[in-house]
Amino acid sequence: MDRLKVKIGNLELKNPVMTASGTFGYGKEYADFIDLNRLGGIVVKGTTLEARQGNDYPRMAETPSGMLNAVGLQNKGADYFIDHLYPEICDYDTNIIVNVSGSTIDDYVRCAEKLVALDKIPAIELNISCPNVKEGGMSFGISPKAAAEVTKAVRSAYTKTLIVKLSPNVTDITEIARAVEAEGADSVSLVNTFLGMAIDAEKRKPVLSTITGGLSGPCIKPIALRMVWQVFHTVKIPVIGMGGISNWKDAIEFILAGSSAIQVGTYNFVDPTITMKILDGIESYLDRHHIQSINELIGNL
Amino acid sequence: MDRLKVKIGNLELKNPVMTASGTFGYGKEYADFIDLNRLGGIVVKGTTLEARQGNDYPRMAETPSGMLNAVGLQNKGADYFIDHLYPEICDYDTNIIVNVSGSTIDDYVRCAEKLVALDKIPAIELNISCPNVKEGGMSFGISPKAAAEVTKAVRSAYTKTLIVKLSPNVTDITEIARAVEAEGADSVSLVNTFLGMAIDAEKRKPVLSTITGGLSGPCIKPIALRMVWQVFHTVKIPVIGMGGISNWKDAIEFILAGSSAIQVGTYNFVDPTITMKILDGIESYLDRHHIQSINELIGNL
Amino acid sequence: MKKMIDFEILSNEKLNDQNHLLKITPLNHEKLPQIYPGQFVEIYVPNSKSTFLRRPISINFVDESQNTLWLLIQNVGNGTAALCASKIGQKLNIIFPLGNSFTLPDNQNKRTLLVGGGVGIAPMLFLGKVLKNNGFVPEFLLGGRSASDVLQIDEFEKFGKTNITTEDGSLGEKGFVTHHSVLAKQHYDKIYACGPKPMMVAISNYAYVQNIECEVSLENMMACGFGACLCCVEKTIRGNVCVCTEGPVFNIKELTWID
Amino acid sequence: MKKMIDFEILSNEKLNDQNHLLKITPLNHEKLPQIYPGQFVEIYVPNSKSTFLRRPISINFVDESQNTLWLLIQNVGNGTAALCASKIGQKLNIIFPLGNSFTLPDNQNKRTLLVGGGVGIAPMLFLGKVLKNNGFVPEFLLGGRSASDVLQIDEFEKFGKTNITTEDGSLGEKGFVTHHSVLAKQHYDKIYACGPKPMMVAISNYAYVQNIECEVSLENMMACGFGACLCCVEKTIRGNVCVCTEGPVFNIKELTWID
Ligand SMILES: Cc1cc2nc3c(=O)[nH]c(=O)nc-3n(C[C@H](O)[C@H](O)[C@H](O)COP(=O)(O)OP(=O)(O)OC[C@H]3O[C@@H](n4cnc5c(N)ncnc54)[C@H](O)[C@@H]3O)c2cc1C
Ligand SMILES: Cc1cc2nc3c(=O)[nH]c(=O)nc-3n(C[C@H](O)[C@H](O)[C@H](O)COP(=O)(O)OP(=O)(O)OC[C@H]3O[C@@H](n4cnc5c(N)ncnc54)[C@H](O)[C@@H]3O)c2cc1C
Ligand SMILES: Cc1cc2nc3c(=O)[nH]c(=O)nc-3n(C[C@H](O)[C@H](O)[C@H](O)COP(=O)(O)O)c2cc1C
Ligand SMILES: Cc1cc2nc3c(=O)[nH]c(=O)nc-3n(C[C@H](O)[C@H](O)[C@H](O)COP(=O)(O)O)c2cc1C
Ligand code: FES
Ligand code: FES
Repeated sequence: MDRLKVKIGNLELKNPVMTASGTFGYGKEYADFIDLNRLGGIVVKGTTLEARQGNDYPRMAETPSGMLNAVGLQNKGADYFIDHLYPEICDYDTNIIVNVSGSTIDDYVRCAEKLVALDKIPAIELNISCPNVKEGGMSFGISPKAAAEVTKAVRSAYTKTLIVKLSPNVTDITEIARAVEAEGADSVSLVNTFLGMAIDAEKRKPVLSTITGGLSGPCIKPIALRMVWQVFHTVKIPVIGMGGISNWKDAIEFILAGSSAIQVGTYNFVDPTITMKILDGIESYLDRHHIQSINELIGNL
Repeated sequence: MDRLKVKIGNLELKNPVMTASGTFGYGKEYADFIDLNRLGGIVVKGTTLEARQGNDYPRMAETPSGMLNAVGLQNKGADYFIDHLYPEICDYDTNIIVNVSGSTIDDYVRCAEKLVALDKIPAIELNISCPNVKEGGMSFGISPKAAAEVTKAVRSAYTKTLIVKLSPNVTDITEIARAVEAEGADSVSLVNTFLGMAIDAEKRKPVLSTITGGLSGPCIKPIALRMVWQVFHTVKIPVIGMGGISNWKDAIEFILAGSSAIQVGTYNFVDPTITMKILDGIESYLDRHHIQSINELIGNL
Repeated sequence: MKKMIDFEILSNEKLNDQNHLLKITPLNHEKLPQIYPGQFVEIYVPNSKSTFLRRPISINFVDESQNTLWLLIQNVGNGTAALCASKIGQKLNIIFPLGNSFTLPDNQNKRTLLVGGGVGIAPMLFLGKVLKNNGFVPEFLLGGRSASDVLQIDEFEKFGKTNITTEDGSLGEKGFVTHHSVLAKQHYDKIYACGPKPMMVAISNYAYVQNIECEVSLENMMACGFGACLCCVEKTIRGNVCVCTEGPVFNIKELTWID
Repeated sequence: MKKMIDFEILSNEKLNDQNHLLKITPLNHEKLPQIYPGQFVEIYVPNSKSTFLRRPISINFVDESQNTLWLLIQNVGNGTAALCASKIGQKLNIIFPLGNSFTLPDNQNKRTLLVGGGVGIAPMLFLGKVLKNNGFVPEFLLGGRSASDVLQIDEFEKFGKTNITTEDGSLGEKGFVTHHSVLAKQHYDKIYACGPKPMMVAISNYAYVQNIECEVSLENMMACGFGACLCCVEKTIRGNVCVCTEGPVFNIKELTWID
């Protein structure tokens, strides 16, 4: 099994298959369907310093090969996570990573400070790219300067593996990637959702309560793949790729484009066992192509 | 039929249904399938000052609900268009609009100068957003300053209706729209394709000869719709919306988001009669909702 | 425990222009797990190009003797159209059983009324059976626009008295369910309702005013159906909660519908 | 004139593990237009979620008496898998006839060899018929990896002598088509070829060296199939040209394959 091992900074994953924040709850939602211990990592729902109710219903619209969401970081806050959720999930034999969201630099820092104390959380993923709440972080993700500032502040508070999650809603994603690398991020993950919109033609109204929402799913895969490839050729830190992955072939493509690990998001809703199928598919790909270690494939286009 | 009439600057369209450049050849490719005279307008293939061979094969990759293309502005140049294609198509009872592409401001200007002399070409669409050729214009489309410069130069050479076609590969599309409006564009059309990529997992190679290509089709619709809505609320000039339109509902959504007219691109390949179905669908929508004029719907969310 | 398994379509009966009844059984013949009335399934729709997400459908009936589930499907868009068009022998991948369930009254003397509007009658059939099996005397009140919209009357009559209203009066009493004369003539201790939101709001208001226990089943838009996405929330007195896990059945006291 | 019309599937015959033969007729019974050998159709694949674009498929045969088209389909991905799985009576929306065609030799004394590799035999059957109907004596050379890959042998034999090679020698001569002994024994004035690119390149080189007229049919990736997208180009001595309109058949003199 060692041939599937990959490293994200100091963090070792038993395999490159992770789940994307906001699509996998806290893992336990999927425990009936799959063996969570087989995953390389689980990134839990976006967590903020204080509890949030999220946006009003409707929060979802189906789109061609994808969906828009406007959940808006509904969560019970960092303390609730630490007191109630962490104890429930910390014994899974996989890496539990917390996706940290916020509105101000201070929010991010204080949330990171609370999480650094948790033994079994080896890493956080800094969500500077949520398009779904005003001041929900996306403003940090679309300016190199703001992205650098929040990374710098969190870096000084958080000593373990720091992954920064990038927004695709930018002219040049490599610029943002470089900025966060320079401030000490151990890895970048990309992409978060694309800002999109849905309209109900009959009612002549936006479908989502927030008018716009975040687009995810197979529809975004070609753009996400291009961005991963660009970022891989720009930074030296490991890249975690995601955006529309729905089968093992997609996963291999993201790895070839330069991802050291991949995250599966929206497709978990369609097939809650998809991560296991992807894992099996990667293994037989390695067999078929006589590849000793998945690391040989990373960026090897 | 008057209730379908819309205006783009001084240009009157008998209805809002146009076809998108590069997906409809010179119109005649579709003459076996539909009555071209029923269209509001036809935007012909991107035309450059000199002939271009385009990119090497392979130029195409299918994607979930869409496709990537890397055609790269293959065309026989402005003179050939004027001498051979224009005479063949200028008598259709619809608006023939030429999509003008180039690598330098001078290219654009000289091409526009040639076209302004053609009686039956009432407008050009300035393609500052082609992602598929080095120096293919996209660099103009992703910087407000460059977009303003090329618009200004062409504006002074071209006296008829000037439409500027925007790239979606930017952080803030409203900024570009504002810049070209300030330099005298009569209209903006959006969106061109998104920069994407496809990889052949088995061969471990990019699928396209150019590595990256332009993503189009229903997959991009939610993002395109959001951009049209943003631009409509930013500029005063009419907006022409496109990006993944594949049925009358999509067309109505783009109109509600703020499009005075719409263009159908990739879906023409799947159903070469789709423009007629969209036209019929819009008409029965107006009937069903007792709407006197399509103009009542534009931006009426 | 939730499962994802393949079912086989045993029959597809067209009930009227818009509605089909599918009877399905696990492909590998495994025994159906315990299912509670009000629970639903999430179906992967294989034969619709434009249907990306699964579709949530109520469990209309569980026939333990045949090891079958019944699904009542109304064709309202591409996904349900494809399900209605599906053929005998076809495979359907299904996640189930999902959601909470209706709760039974605390003693058998309590009178229950099960109200269904349109395809919202779906969960009421299985609830009726379970009530009856547990010694209750369920009574039904079914509504539709006209006679052809009122489905499965024969089936309902197996489990209890079945009252009908139609908006055009073509079957049963004329008007909305809330105007049916049984409501005036008879006292009920508990009302269960599923159907279009305006109908459920009307029933909820009626029950609230009459101080009758009332549970409604919601049909919020869902992406996952099992608590992972937080898309299906309903605003309750406890804040936003997921309809797919804490519902679809809610006691009206928890909702913020009543003015 | 190109048309877009619905066809009905009359039969779907499985020829081997990978290949199916569909026979289809216009749904409204209209008479098929004039079709030339080498032309192809673009099929909308209704029952495959991941197939967005139409799929180009050669016209294998035109049966004027039955008003049917034959399509020989090799299952290589989701789109062709869905076509292979399609049922009798199902509707298929088709754009046709597309592309140029093979050209007949200028006089009937010219000997022709029709070479097909794998599913590339598809257009050769109809070409054989047209040649024979026009007084030529077509001869066939079919190749495959092993016996089960060589399809429609009976059909080909109706129109001319049919030579076979297989890579494993399980049928006909062992080796590649270019090594078949007929090429040494017999002089041909014109060769037609369709199949995997390496095979066509080998045939082209052979024909070039022997100074034999040669036409090949290409299978470049297509988005539209009727000249609108410029995606399907082949580099020729005239520059990049569209395979869907100026091909799929090319005289090898126009191509840049020969070293
Ligand atoms: C718990 C639950 C139980 C349900 N039980 C039944 C049932 O027994 N029988 C039945 O016919 N229908 C039932 N529905 C509704 C059914 O899920 C929708 O009609 C179906 O998803 C529409 O899909 P479509 O592709 O046909 O239509 P679409 O074109 O997607 O949409 C048509 C309409 O259906 C609604 N809708 C679309 N997607 C969803 C979704 N994922 N969740 C909820 N609503 C949606 C939309 O608001 C839209 O107005 C239930 C819904 C829920 C949430
Ligand atoms: C003029 C022409 C005639 C053809 N005739 C036949 C025929 O008679 N019988 C037959 O079985 N096949 C024929 N093909 C090939 C057939 O079109 C492809 O096998 C089919 O499109 C693959 O679709 P898929 O979804 O099954 O596979 P995909 O998963 O889409 O791809 C599988 C493989 O097929 C190739 N392919 C995919 N899309 C296309 C496309 N649009 N055009 C060409 N190649 C593609 C890809 O390179 C890939 O390697 C023909 C192709 C052309 C261009
Ligand atoms: C319903 C939903 C909720 C999400 N919530 C979060 C979140 O809380 N934090 C975050 O960083 N990303 C969030 N995302 C983005 C995903 O983690 C992922 O970046 C994106 O969906 C692209 O991957 P996919 O196409 O595989 O889904 C969410 C996505 C969805 C669909
Ligand atoms: C094959 C192809 C070629 C294109 N060529 C051009 C072009 O020459 N000039 C241009 O401005 N846009 C070109 N486009 C972009 C389209 O005009 C349109 O902006 C884009 O495809 C989005 O619309 P759609 O999703 O409806 O296709 C091309 C698109 C495709 C698919
Ligand atoms: S539908 Fe995903 S949480 Fe309810
Ligand atoms: S496939 Fe579109 S031009 Fe040939």
